[in-house]
Amino acid sequence: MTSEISIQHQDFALADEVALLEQDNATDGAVVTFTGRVRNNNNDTEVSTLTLEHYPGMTEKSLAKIIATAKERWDIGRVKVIHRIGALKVGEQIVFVGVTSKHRKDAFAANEFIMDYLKVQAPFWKKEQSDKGEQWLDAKHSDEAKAQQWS
Amino acid sequence: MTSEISIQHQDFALADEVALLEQDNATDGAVVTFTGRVRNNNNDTEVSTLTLEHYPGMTEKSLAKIIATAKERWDIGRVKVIHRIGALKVGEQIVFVGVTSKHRKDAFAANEFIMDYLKVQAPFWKKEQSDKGEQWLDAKHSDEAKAQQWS
Amino acid sequence: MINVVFFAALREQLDCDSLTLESHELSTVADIIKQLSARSEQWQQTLNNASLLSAVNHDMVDKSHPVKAGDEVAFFPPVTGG
Amino acid sequence: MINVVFFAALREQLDCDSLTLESHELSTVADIIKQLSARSEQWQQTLNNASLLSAVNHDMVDKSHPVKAGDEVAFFPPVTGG
Repeated sequence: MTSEISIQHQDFALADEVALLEQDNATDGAVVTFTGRVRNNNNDTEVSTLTLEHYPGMTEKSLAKIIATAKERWDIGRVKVIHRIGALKVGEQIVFVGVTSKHRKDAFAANEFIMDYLKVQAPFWKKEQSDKGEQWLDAKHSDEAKAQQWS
Repeated sequence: MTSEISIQHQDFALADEVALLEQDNATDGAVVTFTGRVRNNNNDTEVSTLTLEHYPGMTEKSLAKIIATAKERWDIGRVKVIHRIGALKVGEQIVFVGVTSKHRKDAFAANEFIMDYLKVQAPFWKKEQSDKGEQWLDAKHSDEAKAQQWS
Repeated sequence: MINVVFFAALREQLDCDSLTLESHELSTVADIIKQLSARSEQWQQTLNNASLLSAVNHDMVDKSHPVKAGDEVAFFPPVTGG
Repeated sequence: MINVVFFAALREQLDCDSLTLESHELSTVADIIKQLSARSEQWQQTLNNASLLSAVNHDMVDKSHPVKAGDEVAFFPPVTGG
């Protein structure tokens, strides 16, 4: 079995990831995916590049815990989380979450739960290069509030 | 611009659909997809084939209304709904919903809303060919209840 | 004239895809059901199923919905797509 | 020995990726913050930011969490991935 978690510099292909989730998996009729990409602006700043730093070891551990919690809460089948690191340009893919389930409700809920917790617990940091120079992004209070809605 | 709704016999490619949703769209950082496939069993029945019938004209109109409602309720960008008709084997794709947004919460909610309403309002019917013969599937009360949660 | 169409299990039970009715004397969907129910025990039973759904000109409607010449009226069981 | 690591804006502000501390006299994460804060005004300010997060052996913990020889203790700002 391929790993559920991948932290990588290289890009990924949505079709390949979904094919792996569906391979030899005729029981799960529902597949929900989330893909996050670099937007061209953030609070009226024209973004050119994002640089993603992470904490090797803790990243994998925190994502594994989030996935394990999702599997306890919902009846889901396979899960894949990919997060890219390094320098990423506008339009490039940053993150992928894929979840399969017999029930679409569980696939939607587990996928959103994993994204919400990834946002506030997984040790990644974004530095933005824009027309206003270079700066570390601030965490959003709305992300913290959104994650707390699951508890 | 390509149509937001496609009712078709032929299969679709997830990657192509997502590429169209993302093309020239650097403002929407979030993409959520739902893919529904033919499962190999349903209430302990071994399914071999599903045959999908629909009501041409009404199908497109009902889906257009559902998409319009989703666009009123959430801040979303592009939407694509594909539903296949005809005979489909186990593992084959039946339905695709793709939604882009600036905000992942809106993309998740709108996508699930569209699927929930498609399930109870769009005129499609499934006939199942299984080891127990051929029969039209019954609608699920749980689907009706799930759709009503949005109102 | 009113065009009436049937789908899925209903179409099979009635062994009928579509039919045409004179529109005078028919002012609601319920009137159509009443007229067609007189055809036989099978039609009576199928069209008076509590879960029967109806649409006029591609919009889902209640049985009290008005109908007029040129309308397309559809009858079908609860939908099961997706 | 306790290995201490810093990430993102914290690493840049302190101009330090990692350092090693003798573990005796250090029983909690707060003790480490206190000892390092004595280094300079910059360290004092950075490590006493209300939003500072800490982890011990890759688990997010409160400042009262115990530390012992062999632990890896990390300090970093609120995370911004995804």
